[in-house]
Amino acid sequence: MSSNKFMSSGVSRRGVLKGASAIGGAALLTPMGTPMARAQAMRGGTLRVGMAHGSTTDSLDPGSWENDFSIFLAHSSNNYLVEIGQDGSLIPEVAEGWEASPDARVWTFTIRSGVQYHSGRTVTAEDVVASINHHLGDDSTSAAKPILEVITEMTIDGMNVVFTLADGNADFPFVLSDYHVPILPSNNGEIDVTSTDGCGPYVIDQLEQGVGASLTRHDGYWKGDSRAHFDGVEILAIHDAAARQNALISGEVDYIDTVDLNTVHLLQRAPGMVIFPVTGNQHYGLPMDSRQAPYSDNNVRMALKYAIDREQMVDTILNGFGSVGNDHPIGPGQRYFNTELEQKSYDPDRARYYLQQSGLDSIDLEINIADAAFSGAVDAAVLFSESAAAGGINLTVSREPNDGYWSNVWMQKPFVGTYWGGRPVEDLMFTTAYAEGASWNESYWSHERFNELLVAARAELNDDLRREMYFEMQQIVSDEGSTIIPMFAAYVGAHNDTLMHGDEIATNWANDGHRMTERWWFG
Amino acid sequence: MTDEFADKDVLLTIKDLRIEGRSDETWNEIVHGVDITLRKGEVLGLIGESGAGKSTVGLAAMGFTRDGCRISDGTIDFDGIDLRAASAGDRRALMGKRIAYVAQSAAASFNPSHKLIDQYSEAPVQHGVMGKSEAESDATDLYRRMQLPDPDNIGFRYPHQVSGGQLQRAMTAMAMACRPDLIIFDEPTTALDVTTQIEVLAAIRNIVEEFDTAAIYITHDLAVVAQMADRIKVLLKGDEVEESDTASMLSDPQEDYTKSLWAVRSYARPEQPPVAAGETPVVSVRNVTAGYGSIDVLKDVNFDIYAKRTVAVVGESGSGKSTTARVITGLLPPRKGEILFDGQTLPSDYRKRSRDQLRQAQMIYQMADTALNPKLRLRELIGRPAQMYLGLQGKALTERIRQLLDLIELEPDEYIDRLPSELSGGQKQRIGIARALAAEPKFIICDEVTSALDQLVAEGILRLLDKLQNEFDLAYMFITHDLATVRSIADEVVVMKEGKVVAQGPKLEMFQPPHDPYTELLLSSVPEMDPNWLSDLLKARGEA
Amino acid sequence: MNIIMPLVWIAAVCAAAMAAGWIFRTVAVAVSPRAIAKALKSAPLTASFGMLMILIYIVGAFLAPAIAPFSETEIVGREFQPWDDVHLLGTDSLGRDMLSRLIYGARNTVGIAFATTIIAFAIGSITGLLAATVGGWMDQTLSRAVDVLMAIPALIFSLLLLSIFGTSVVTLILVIAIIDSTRVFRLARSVALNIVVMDYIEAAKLRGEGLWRLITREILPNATAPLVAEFGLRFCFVFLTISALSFLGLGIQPPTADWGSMVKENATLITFGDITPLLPAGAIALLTVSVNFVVDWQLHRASGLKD
Amino acid sequence: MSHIWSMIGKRLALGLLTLFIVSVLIFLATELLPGDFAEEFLGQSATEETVAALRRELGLDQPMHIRYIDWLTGALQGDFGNSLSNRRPVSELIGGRFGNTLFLAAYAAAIAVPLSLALGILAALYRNSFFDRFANAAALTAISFPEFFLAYILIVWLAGAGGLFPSMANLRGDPSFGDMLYRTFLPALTMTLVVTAHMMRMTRAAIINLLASPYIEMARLKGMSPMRVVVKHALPNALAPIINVIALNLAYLITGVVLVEVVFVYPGLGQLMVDSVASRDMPVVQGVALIFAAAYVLLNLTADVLATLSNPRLVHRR
Repeated sequence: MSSNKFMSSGVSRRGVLKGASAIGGAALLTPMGTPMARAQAMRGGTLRVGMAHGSTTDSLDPGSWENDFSIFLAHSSNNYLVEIGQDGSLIPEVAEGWEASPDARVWTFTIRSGVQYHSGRTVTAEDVVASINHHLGDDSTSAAKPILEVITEMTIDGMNVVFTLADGNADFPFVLSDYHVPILPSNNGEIDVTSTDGCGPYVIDQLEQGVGASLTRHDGYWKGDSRAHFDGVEILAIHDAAARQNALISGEVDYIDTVDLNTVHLLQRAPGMVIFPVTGNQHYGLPMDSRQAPYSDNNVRMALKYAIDREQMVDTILNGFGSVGNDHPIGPGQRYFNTELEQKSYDPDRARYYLQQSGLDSIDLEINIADAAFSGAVDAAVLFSESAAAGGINLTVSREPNDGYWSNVWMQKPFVGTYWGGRPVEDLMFTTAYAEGASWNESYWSHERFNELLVAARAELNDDLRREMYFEMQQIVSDEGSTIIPMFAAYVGAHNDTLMHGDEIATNWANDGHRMTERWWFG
Repeated sequence: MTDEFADKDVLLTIKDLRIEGRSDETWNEIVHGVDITLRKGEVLGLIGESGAGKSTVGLAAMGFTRDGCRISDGTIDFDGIDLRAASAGDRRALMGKRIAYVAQSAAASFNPSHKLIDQYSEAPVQHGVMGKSEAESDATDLYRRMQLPDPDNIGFRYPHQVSGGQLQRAMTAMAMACRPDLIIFDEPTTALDVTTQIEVLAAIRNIVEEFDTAAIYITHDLAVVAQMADRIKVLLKGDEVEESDTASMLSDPQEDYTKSLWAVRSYARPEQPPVAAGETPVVSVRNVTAGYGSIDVLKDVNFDIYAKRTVAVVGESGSGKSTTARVITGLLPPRKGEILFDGQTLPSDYRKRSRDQLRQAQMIYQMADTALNPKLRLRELIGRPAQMYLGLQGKALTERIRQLLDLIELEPDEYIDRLPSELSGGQKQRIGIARALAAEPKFIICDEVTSALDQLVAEGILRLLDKLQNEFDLAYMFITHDLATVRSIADEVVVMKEGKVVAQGPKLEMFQPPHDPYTELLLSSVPEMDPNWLSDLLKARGEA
Repeated sequence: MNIIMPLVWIAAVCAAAMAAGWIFRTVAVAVSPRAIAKALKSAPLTASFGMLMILIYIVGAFLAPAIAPFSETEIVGREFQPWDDVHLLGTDSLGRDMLSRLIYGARNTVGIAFATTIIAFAIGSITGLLAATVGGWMDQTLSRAVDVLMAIPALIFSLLLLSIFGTSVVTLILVIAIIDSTRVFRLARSVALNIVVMDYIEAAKLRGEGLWRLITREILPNATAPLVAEFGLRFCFVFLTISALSFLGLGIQPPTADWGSMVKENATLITFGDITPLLPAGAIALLTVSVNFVVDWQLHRASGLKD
Repeated sequence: MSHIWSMIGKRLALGLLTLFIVSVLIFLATELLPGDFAEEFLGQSATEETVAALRRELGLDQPMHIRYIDWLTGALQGDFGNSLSNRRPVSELIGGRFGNTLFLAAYAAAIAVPLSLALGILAALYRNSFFDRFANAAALTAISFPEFFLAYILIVWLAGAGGLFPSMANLRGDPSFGDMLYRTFLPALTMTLVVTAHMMRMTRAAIINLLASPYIEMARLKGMSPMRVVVKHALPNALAPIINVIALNLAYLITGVVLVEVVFVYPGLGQLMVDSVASRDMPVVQGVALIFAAAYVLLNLTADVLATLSNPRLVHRR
């Protein structure tokens, strides 16, 4: 296996270790794109989007981006080194291509020349380094700091940027696709976090945080006519689910994200309405603090895992827009999804059995949860409490204020709710939330074998071996982990039927990988 | 005098008027068939105690009933118009224009939000009699005739900027605005001081005569009606008692009830022996100067009150009578001077007085309505002081309450659990007395206790107070502006004016000339039954 | 738009309500002791209707477990089932029986609202009467404190407090009660200011009565009419506050059924013409109107106006 | 008139004191909230390191009283600080939204005040009639619906597919005044429904309260029509309580409509306040709270001045 000629056998494996524009020019995206659809794509119109999130306290600092409004806006006005394609593959964006050393520790990215910012300047290697450095260092407050900290050194060599990592990481280009890391213009090695300038498809004309943004197409966009078909984009923050629906029904917006799942079946009946569900890696979980009794006893955890009615949750909480989870965070669409794992289902008798194994007839537990954890979280907990009763588990639901949930409840109380948008690769997901001592190991879970496998798999370049390792890790998390993952939730948006998109839809994030402003058009 | 009007046209005919009032969700008849015939320019006096239906009948003469009343039978014919059959709009067209009304309290009946002259011109302008500017100049003219001060400008004041007597005259002027054929005067001088009353009576009489307006003059004061009316009709509880011309009614009343009304003024307290030398007064007011803010309302006031004696404090409103009472009770600590009780100095603030000191001085208020907590039953109203000061409980307390009710001549079984709202005015005032007695005090302040009552009822109260004084050796301070009351109950009199004592001494001395000029004015202003009294007095004063 | 039909409906509903009120009054007069019957006889039809409704709510609240076909929390079907024979009013967003939750909601909602209002009135009227009776520095201190509290918008204030102290039912009741009590304070104070100038208060003071007795026996009984009227409105506003708080994610703890939260939980349905969320909202509205009809009648009686 | 000026001066001084105490209270409350700005801002993705770095950067590691005094010193000099999250000056952040809030409040008040006065007067005039009872019941029904729910109902009726009005009060793109009125009609109508009942009932009660007065009887006895009696004679004397209740409701229109703002996506102060509380953005929370408190204080003061002016006894002393 030659390190620089490696080609993945799996579809989405393609171009991880080495990526490049196949031919360049107009055919730039052909291999990964959707040629049929693009042929029909038409220029024009102003896309109006209603987003469920967006707060007056949002900022332009990429390290602070956390809600879909910021992320959506970021992808509309910025480009990244690497794009994740609709099929989950890596597509070179600001980086023209990359190459890794055999141990996957040293990565060389070549910066595309002639990529223009809205201000007219072109992207330099210095900009790239500055954009990444923004998230590093002692004073960094960036949310991307933990994932970028693997970089120990960055050097510039003409249009190349060489990254040296602490450990080998076969998935490093995926890391650079993270939404926190757009390529921004720099000055003296620093980016300006108050500027809206970027090298993406649309120019931000007007931005009022928490209210909305107006954008117009970036004339000098390097991708030319193949992308960014709208003349302009209007993004509105509409927090209230009913208000969002009403805006769509009354034609005041063309697209809304996060449709209220309670009534999505009713929305479907409205004329000219298209419901747009995307099942990706987003999953909802109920982490238990594995250090604290009774959750330190795996029998109790197993009892709870069998006392939850996953089918009912998908039906009721997701209104069918999603799939059941199997207590591990890897989605069915991912490369190494364990297809051999037995699916757990609601079985109060087995729950009782496990409870008896830990020497109990019944148990009283409390879950602290808020809808901030995920939409419908409180209802899900109520459903859980109803189904768990049959297994001898008396679960009291304590609703917490949404406000302050993440700092005061999550990872503070022993049994809570959580959600994960999912990560494009297994390693990122496991490293972030399941590795021993990880900042976001929300169940304070620690498993020796799992931790060994995690490090080994990260640098393993043999695909089969890697698959085997990830299968085992999923098995471990599912049977011994301390997080109940009852469901994978689809991203459900809705739009009117004048809006068109390619045949394939990205599943890594909502809103076509948050790149719909670049990929969609009016028919 | 009836003959004087015999050949004039009949203006108003009321026949068999019956009016019902709503109480306890049922309609009860409160006026049982009254007849009135009134000719142009004639003044009819309607007289009777409260509850007799005087005002109700007077208003009915306009075709008007108060909320909660209705005319159930009879006819009201005003100058050929059947007021009962007339539509509301037709009645409104008459009211204010051809029939006008002068209310008892001008201060309450003028709208506080509008200037006098705007209220004057409202009726003429709205009824289309004259334009706004014409009405205003007419107002000035009438104000002048009513002898109001500064007639050119007084109309541009708000009601609260004008004194009570002036307001009453302005209201009479307002009633005259459309030169009506008939005016209903509803006790127009009852709320006024005697000295002011005379001016108002004179003004009213002049203007009525000048415009030859017919009037119904409602009052409970015989002496007043004697000055104003050509004929008098006496009502009792909604029934007619009798009617005749003023002279014969005064000299020769036919019915017992009328005779008893006439007899009221005859009550007089027997002469008391002089105070023994060296006796300590129960209460001494010494060199008291007191007031609110920077203004002195009382200036160096001195007087004593002895056991079994009644001191009447007289004067116009604003003369400092009630302030004196507030100083004695400790509600208003004086700036200078002191109050002695049985020779001991009392703390000037009531909050610093001992419970026993509080018990020894009690007060009876003018308005029983506001002096009795409307939500408490008599048992508690009377029982509370006995319970508090004397520590009575349970049976003993009930027994004491019953005794007190007996003392004030109310049947204990019937009244002990009533609320104040279930009592008549006189009964309420008796409860006020019982409450004061319950404390077993030595001294009682009676603040205008009879001024809100009819004469017959007032007389009962005075007799009761007198009886109790003898029984319990009480000392009374009697605040009043009514000299008739003074004459009947006082042993000594203190006359106050502008915060100063202008005269004081034994009653007999005070009622004997020569008087101090102010006392003279007060005394001469008390109306007398003589129909010519007002004319003579005005004449005398005019000459003086 | 057809404007006739809704009007006909409104007229029909009004007529039916008045008829129910009339029947209730007739029956109530017949079965009550004489003194009460006399008072009841005077009740206008609106007040009779109000009393009937309040009675039904109270009965519903007390007998909820006996009346409700299902339990409050049990999931008995799919979510948002339409109305049918089993689930007369359908099911809610989790598949719980709507009718049962409405009935249990009476118990929880009315209970909580009642407790809240009682506490608010206890605090507000005592401090208000105290301020008016004692006057001086006491009045100044209390009034200024209330000014400050009222200057902070109620909803945001309760949001802050609930975020600080948590969202248990007890905290919820206390927080709403304290914020509400500032409004009661103002009313109680202004009413009492008119009473303390009465002669009977002066008489009681001169008698040497203590402050507590002065307030409870002499002033309070005379301030009840306006306070009761305010009680009627405040009582109903508690539902709305709870509903608004649940809109912000801070209402009653699930799975407890309460009308305010139920409106919020099902509110989006109205967008699609499904009237289910109107039921809890209607339950609140009906109670509000009923309570205020009765209060209006009592006020009218107390005012002594005779028309 | 001088006593009115002195009253205004005294009340303004008291108002400033109120504002000061409000700012202390709000500051303390924000401090007591679980989590601080750094934790909230970084949210689910916070790590200890980044939280500490952010606190250092914003001076949140300073003791509480120092931060308050810093803020107060700035505020006294007219500098209300910058938003912690997006570093924009608070005055700029609030400015536009305050305008929006005032516009909507004024719009709603322009409908609600005349409407409730008219309804109140008519209800008093035809008291105990069917009209009175119906208006009363309708108004009570309106206020007993949670306001967000009222908003939904109005949207279903009047917006929706092919509806008369937009379901969102979107002010983006500098609309003309007329256009603004059109776009914000539904939120204004919702708020109107919320406040009308209270004002109407007070108007009715205040007028009826006076109808037993001797001067009302006098007006009737002067043959004035019932309408004139109510409007010319009762109303001017009932103004004080009515003005008070109007002021309270206007204050509510400014400070209490966060839910209406959310449902109609209207960028007003309420939403800003709730957002800032959620993120513990103290300078913004303080700024908005002070505006709300000032609005309350000023409206109350205005009400008292107007009530005084409406009473000749207090304007024209003897």
